[in-house]
Amino acid sequence: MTRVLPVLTVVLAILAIWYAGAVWMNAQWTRDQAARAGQEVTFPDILRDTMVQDRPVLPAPHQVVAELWNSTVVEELTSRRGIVQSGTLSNRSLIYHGWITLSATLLGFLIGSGLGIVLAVGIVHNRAMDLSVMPWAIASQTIPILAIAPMIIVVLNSVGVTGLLPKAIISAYLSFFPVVVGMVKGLRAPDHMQLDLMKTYNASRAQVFAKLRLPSSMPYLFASLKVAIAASLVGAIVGELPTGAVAGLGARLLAGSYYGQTVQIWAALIAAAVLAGLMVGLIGLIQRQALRRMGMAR
Amino acid sequence: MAPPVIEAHALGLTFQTNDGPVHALKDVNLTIGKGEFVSFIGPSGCGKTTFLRAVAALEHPTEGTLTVNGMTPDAARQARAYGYVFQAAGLYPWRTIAGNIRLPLEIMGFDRAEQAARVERVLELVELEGFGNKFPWQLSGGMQQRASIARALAFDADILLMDEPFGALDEIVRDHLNEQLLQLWARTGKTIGFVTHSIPEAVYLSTKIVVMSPRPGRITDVIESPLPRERPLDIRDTPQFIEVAHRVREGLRAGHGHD
Amino acid sequence: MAPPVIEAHALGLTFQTNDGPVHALKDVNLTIGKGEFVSFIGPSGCGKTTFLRAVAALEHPTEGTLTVNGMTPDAARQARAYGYVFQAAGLYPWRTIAGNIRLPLEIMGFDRAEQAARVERVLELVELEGFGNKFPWQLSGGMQQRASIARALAFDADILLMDEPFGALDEIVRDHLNEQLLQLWARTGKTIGFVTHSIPEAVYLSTKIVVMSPRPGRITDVIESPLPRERPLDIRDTPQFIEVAHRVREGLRAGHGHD
Amino acid sequence: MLVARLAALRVQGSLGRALRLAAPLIFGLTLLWLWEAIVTGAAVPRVILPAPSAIAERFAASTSILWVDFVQTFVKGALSGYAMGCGAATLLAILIDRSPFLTRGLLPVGNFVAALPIIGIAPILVMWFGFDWQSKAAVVAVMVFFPVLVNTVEGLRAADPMQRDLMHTYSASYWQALWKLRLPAAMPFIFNGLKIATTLALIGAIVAEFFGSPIRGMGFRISTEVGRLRLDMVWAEIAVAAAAGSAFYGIVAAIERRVTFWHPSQRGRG
Amino acid sequence: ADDFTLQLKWVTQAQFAGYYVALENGFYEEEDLNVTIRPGGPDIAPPQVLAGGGADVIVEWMPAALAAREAGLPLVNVAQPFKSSGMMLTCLADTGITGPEDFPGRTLGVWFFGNEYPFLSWMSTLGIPTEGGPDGVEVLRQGFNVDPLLQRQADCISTMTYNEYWQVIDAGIAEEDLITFKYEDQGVATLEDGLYVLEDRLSDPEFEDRLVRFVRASMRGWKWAEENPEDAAMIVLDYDDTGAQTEQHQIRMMTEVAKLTAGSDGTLDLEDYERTVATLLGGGSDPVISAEPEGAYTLDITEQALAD
Ligand SMILES: Nc1ncnc2c1ncn2[C@@H]1O[C@H](COP(=O)(O)OP(=O)(O)OP(=O)(O)O)[C@@H](O)[C@H]1O
Ligand SMILES: Nc1ncnc2c1ncn2[C@@H]1O[C@H](COP(=O)(O)OP(=O)(O)OP(=O)(O)O)[C@@H](O)[C@H]1O
Ligand SMILES: Cc1ncc(C[n+]2csc(CCO)c2C)c(N)n1
Ligand SMILES: [Mg+2]
Ligand SMILES: [Mg+2]
Repeated sequence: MTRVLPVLTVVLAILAIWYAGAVWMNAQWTRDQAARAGQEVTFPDILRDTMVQDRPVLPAPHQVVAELWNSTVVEELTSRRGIVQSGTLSNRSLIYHGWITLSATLLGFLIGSGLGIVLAVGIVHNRAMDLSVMPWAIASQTIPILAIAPMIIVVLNSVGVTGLLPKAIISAYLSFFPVVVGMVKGLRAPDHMQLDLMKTYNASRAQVFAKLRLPSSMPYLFASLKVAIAASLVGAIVGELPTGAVAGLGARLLAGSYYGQTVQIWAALIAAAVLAGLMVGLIGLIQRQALRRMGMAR
Repeated sequence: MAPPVIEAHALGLTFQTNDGPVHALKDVNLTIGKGEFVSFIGPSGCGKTTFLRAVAALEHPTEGTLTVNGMTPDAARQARAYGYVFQAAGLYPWRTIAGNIRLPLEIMGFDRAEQAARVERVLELVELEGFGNKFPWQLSGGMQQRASIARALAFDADILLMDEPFGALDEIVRDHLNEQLLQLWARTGKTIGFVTHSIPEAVYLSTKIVVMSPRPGRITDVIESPLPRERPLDIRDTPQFIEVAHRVREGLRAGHGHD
Repeated sequence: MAPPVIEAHALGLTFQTNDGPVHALKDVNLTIGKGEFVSFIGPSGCGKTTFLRAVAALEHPTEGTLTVNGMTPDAARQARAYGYVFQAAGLYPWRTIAGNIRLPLEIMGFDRAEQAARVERVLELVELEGFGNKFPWQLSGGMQQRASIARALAFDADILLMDEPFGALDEIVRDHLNEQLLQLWARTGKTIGFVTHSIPEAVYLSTKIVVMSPRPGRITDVIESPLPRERPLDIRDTPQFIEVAHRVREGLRAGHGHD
Repeated sequence: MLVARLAALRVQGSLGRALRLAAPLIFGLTLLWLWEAIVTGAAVPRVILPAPSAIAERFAASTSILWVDFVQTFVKGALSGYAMGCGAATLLAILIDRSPFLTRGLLPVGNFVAALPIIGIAPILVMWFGFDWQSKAAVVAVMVFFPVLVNTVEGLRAADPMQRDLMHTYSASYWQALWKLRLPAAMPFIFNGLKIATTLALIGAIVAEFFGSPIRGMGFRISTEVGRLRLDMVWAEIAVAAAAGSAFYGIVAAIERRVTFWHPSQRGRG
Repeated sequence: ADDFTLQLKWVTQAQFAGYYVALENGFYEEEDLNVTIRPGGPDIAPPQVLAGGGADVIVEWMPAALAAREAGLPLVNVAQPFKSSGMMLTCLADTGITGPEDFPGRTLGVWFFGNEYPFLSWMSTLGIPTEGGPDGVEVLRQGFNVDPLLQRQADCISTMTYNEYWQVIDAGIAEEDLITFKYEDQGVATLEDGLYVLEDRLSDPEFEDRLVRFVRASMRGWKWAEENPEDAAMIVLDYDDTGAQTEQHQIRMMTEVAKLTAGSDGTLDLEDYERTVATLLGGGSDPVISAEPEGAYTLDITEQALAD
C-alpha cells in the first residue's frame, strides 16, 4: 500500500491536470465550430464537446484509454486480422507494433550499452583512446540521426543488411553515448586509497578493473543504463521512419500524424511510454538486486 | 649485518599544491636491513606516511635515491614484495569482511581452499571470528582497522609496511596484537616498517626507532634498540626499556618545538 | 549535583543485519550531570560509538529511554545542543580546511567576520595555522583529524561528543590537546562525552569513566574520579592517578576475556 | 600508431594541452582523408555521400545561411530548451528527493516520461507552441529532462552516511544540507546528465524542425536540402551541428572540471 | 521471375493504388516480374534511394526529378500515369483571401523536401517574394498534416485534392468555409507522380525489357483501379502495415486519384512536359531549373509497353 498510494496519487493528479488541459485546449475548436454555425455555446456544452472531439488538440484520457483498449485487446480478439481469427498478431494492433519496436530497442540497447562499456574501458585504460575517442564520440552525437538515418539505411540496404538490424544500429548509436559518459566517470570513481591498495598488490589492469573499478562504477552504470534504454527506444522509433515507416510504434506515430489522428498518436505515445517505463523499472529492479548483493543498499 | 632491504639516500619528496610546494620529505637517509623491525614516530604531518608510500612506490621521490631489495620501489612492488596497511582502513564497501581479506589472495592467484583457510586464520588472529559475512559499515572503527590488518597479513609478503595499524584499538587488544605481531616477526623473519604514535609501542616492538620532525619532513634521530629479540610484555617495566623510551620522547619533543 | 544532562534507562539498541541481529547496546543505565567530563572506554565493538550516536540522535534506541537536557535526543539535536567529532575525520572533499570548519558556522548563521575569527582561533588551537587553504586530501591523517576537531569546536555547543578524537595523534600533540581540552572545559563548563582507548588519557581527562564490554555492549563499571578538577600534566605520576588507572585496566581486562 | 605514440609521451603543461588537442585532430584528419579517398576512389554518387572537399567548398560559400540557421536552431531552440529542461529536471529531482512520498509516486511516473519519443511529441508540441523556435525549445526541454532527472536523483543519494550524519548533528535544515552537502556531492552525477543533455539538446532542436518550422534553421535546411539532393549543404550543416555540439559539450565539461575538481575522476588529471 | 523494386514517394495509400492493384491481382506475376514495393515517408528521397541502388524505378514529381537531373543525378521519365496535378492551396474563407492578390502579408504552409518547387514557381510567376515582409508571404514549412490550418497557424496550406483537402473537411470545416486554388486552374500545374529511372540503366536491354513489362503491368493496374475504386482502396488498405488508414478515406482518395490518372495511358504528354518545363524555367530570379533539360524523358518504354 505504501508503494501504491503515492503512485496512485500522482497518477490521479496528472489525470486531473490532463482533463483540465483537454477542456482548455479543445475549447477553442468548439467555439470556432459554434461560431461558424452561428450558435451560442455555454460552458457545459464546451465541457461535453471537448471530451468527445474526433480531432482534439489534446485528447481526453478516456479517449486515449479507449483507443488503447480498441487497438490492443479488441483488435486482437475480434478483428479479422487479430490473433484469434488469423493466428498472428494483427498489424493494426499496438501489441504488434510495440513488439516490433521493442525487439529493435532491446537489440540496439544490447549493442549500444555493450559498445559503450567497451569504449569506456578503453578510454579509461588507454591514453590514446582517452585523447582521441571521446571528442569524436561527442561529435557523433551531435549529428542529427534523423538526418543521416535514411542514408544509413540506404547504405545498409545496399550491402544487404535489412530488417531489425538497421533500426537496432540507429538505436545503438543513440544509446552508447550515455553509457560511455557514465561508465568513464564510474570507472574513474575509485578513490586514491582504493587504487593504491591495488597497486600494493601489483594487481594487473584486468584485476583492478574486475575487482575495483567495475564494482565502484555500478551506481554510475545503472544511472546510465536507465538513460540508455530510453534513448534506445527513441532510436528504434526514429529508425522506423526511413524504413518506409511500415511497422512499429514510430510508424504508428507518424501515420497518426499524417492523418491528424491525435487520439491514435497519443495512444502510441502512451504505449511507448509504458514500454520505456517498464524497461527503466526493470533496470531499477536489477540495480536494487545488484546493489543489495554488493552491500551498497542500506 | 644482513643486506639492506630498504635504502634511502638524500631522499626528498615535494608536493605541488594550489598554494605552493610542500616539502613532505627532505634529505632522508636510512638503511633497513633484512629482518629488522623499524618504527617511525613523529608529529603529525612529518612525512611518515609519505616515506612508507614512497617505499611502496605509491609516491615517487623528487630527489635522491630509494631502493627496495636492491631494486627500484616499482620493481619491488611488481615482485609483490610487501603488504601494506593503510592509515585508514580502506575496506571496499561492496565486499564483506571475508571478501576484503580474500581480495589480495584472489589477485595473487591462491586457490579456493587456500583462500578460505587463510581468511579463517587471519580473522582469528585479529579476533574477528564470526564477522566474515558482515559488510564494513556494519563494523565498529576498531574492527574495521583489524580487518584491514588481516587483509595485509593474509598473503605472506617479506616486507610489511604498517601505517598506524593499531591506532583505533584499546590497550588490551593492542597489547595482544603487539605480541602476535612480534611472534609473527620472530617466526617468519619479515622486515617490518611500522608507523606509530605510541612511544611504548615503538620501543616494545622495534629493533630500530626512526624519529622524524616536520616542515620539512626529515629524520632527526635513529635509535637502535638494545632490547633482546625475545620480549615478554613486562619488559616494558625494565630500566633499559624506560631509558629508550625516554630517548625517543626527547627526540620527539625536540622535533616539536613545544616545551 | 547538577541536573542530569544525559540520562539513559535500560537502554538497548539492536542492529538487524543480513545474518541476524547484533546487540550493540543492552540494558545501559547512565546519568551524566551538567559539566561532567565522561570518558567511555572498552574493547572495540563494545558499543561506544553506538552510544554516542544514540545520544546525538544518529541512531534510535530499540529499547529503554534516553533523554538529553530532559528532551528526546532528536529535540536536543534540533536545539543544536552538541558538537560531534566522528571517529573518522569525514571532511567534505570539495571544501578547504577552513571551509570545512566554517561549515557549521554558516549553517548556524554566524556572520562573516565572526566566522573568520572563529576559524582562525580553532585552527590555532589544533595547530593547523597556515593549512586553512589546503584541501583535505592534501593533509596527513593526523592533520585531518585535528581539522575535524576544530570543526566541532568552532561553534560553542554545550555538549561535546568526541569519538576517539586523538587516536591518530602523537603523544606530544595529544598531551597538548588534552591540556587545551581541559582548559576549554574548565573555562566553559561544557558537558563532554569522550571515547578513547588510552587509559591514561581517560583518567587524566575525566570526572567519570565508563567501562564497557562487548557482545552484547553493556556498561561493566562506572568509575568516579577522585582527582581534583585542576590537573597539571604531572598529575599522571601521582599514586591516586595510578590507582584509578589500575581500576580501569582491571575493568577492561574483565570485560575482555583475555588473561 | 601516431596517436598512441603522441599519447605515450609524458604530457606536461601547455605542451600537454596542445597534444590533447592534437590527438583527436590527427584522428579526425585521418578519418576525413579516408572519407575523401573512398568517395573519390569508389566513385560514390555525390547524392549519396559528397567528398569532404566538396562540403568544405559549400560551407565557405554559404556561411551567411549557416549562421542564420545556427542562431535559429542552436541559440534560440537548443540553448533555451536546454536551460529550461535541465532547470526543471533539477527542481523536480529535488522535489522528489525532498519527499519520500513523491519519490515513490513521481519517480515511477517520471520513468514513463523518459521515452516520450520525440517523433510523437514533436508534432504535438509544434501544434501547441507554434512553428517558431518556441516549440523546438519545448521539444528540447522534454528530451533533456529525463537524463538530468535520473542523474540528479541518483546523485542526491550519493552523499555518504557519515557526511550526512555530520549535517544531522548540526541539525541543519533540509535546504542547508541540500546546499552544502547533497548538491556538491551530487555534482559528478548531475554533470553526467548535463553532458549527455548537451548532445540531446542539439538533436532535439534539429529533429523537431522536421515536423514544421519557419524556413530557416538547421533541421529545416537539412531535410530540405536532402530533398533537393544537395548533400554537400546537408553535410555543411551537419558539420556546424557537430562543431557547435562539441563546443557546447566542451564548455559544460570545462565547468564540470572546475566544479568537481575534488572528485577522484578529476583529481590528478591536470 | 525477375526481381524489380519500386520506391514510392509517400506512404502506402490510394495515391499509389495502381501498383498495389497490379501486385495483388498478379499483373506483375503475369509479366514474370517479382515486384517489391517500398513505401516512402517524410525523409525518404526516392532519387537518393535510386542512386544508392535501393530501387530500380521510383515515383517522383517532375519538378524534383528535373532539379535532381540538374544537380547531377540523371533521372529519366519513362512513364507518366498521372495526367493532371492534384496540388492546391487551401485557405480559410474567413481570412478574407479571395485571390492570389490577397497573398502578400499572409502565412502560407508549404511542403518542402523537394516538393516546394511548384509553389516557388507559382510565387515567382506572381512576383511575390517568399522571404516575408509586407509585400511577400511568410512561408511555413508544413508538417505532415493539416493542423496548421486547423490551429490557425497558417492562413493557407498546401493540400492534395485526394488527401489533405479531405482531412480538412473531415476535421469539421465545411467546404464553403474554404477557398481553394488549384495549380491546374492557376496555369502553373506541373506533372506529378511519374516513373523515373537512372539514365545509364536504359542502355541495358535486359533492364529495358523488365521496365517495359513493369510499366505495362502497372498501367493495367491503374486502369483496373480507376474502374474499381472501392476494391482498389481495399487492396491498398490490405498493404498498409501501419493500420492507420481508414476505409472511407481511402475510397475517397481513390476516387479523386482516378480523376487525375484519367486521360493518361502512361505515355508522357509532351505538351504537359513543355508546360512543366516552362513553369519551372520561368519567372523570378531563382528558377527551379536554369536550362532546358535534355534527355529527361523517353517515350520508348511506353511505346513498347503499349505496343500490343
Ligand atoms: N550500522 C550497523 N549495522 C550493523 N551492526 C553495526 C552497525 N554499526 C555498528 N554495528 C555493530 O555494533 C557493535 C558496536 O559497534 P560500535 O561502533 O558502537 O563499537 P565501538 O565501541 O565504537 O568500537 P571501536 O572502538 O572499534 O570503534 C559492533 O559489533 C558492530 O559490529
Ligand atoms: N597529496 C598531497 N598533496 C599535498 N600535500 C600532501 C599530500 N599528501 C601529504 N601532503 C603533505 O605532506 C606532509 C607529510 O604528510 P604525511 O601524510 O606523510 O604525514 P604523516 O607523518 O603521515 O602524518 P600523520 O601522523 O598525521 O599521519 C604534510 O604536511 C601534508 O600536508
Ligand atoms: C516531407 C514531405 N512533405 C511533403 C510531401 C508532399 N507530398 C507529396 S505526395 C504527398 C501525399 C499526399 O497525400 C505529400 C504529402 C512529401 N512527399 N514529403
Ligand atoms: Mg600518516
Ligand atoms: Mg567506535
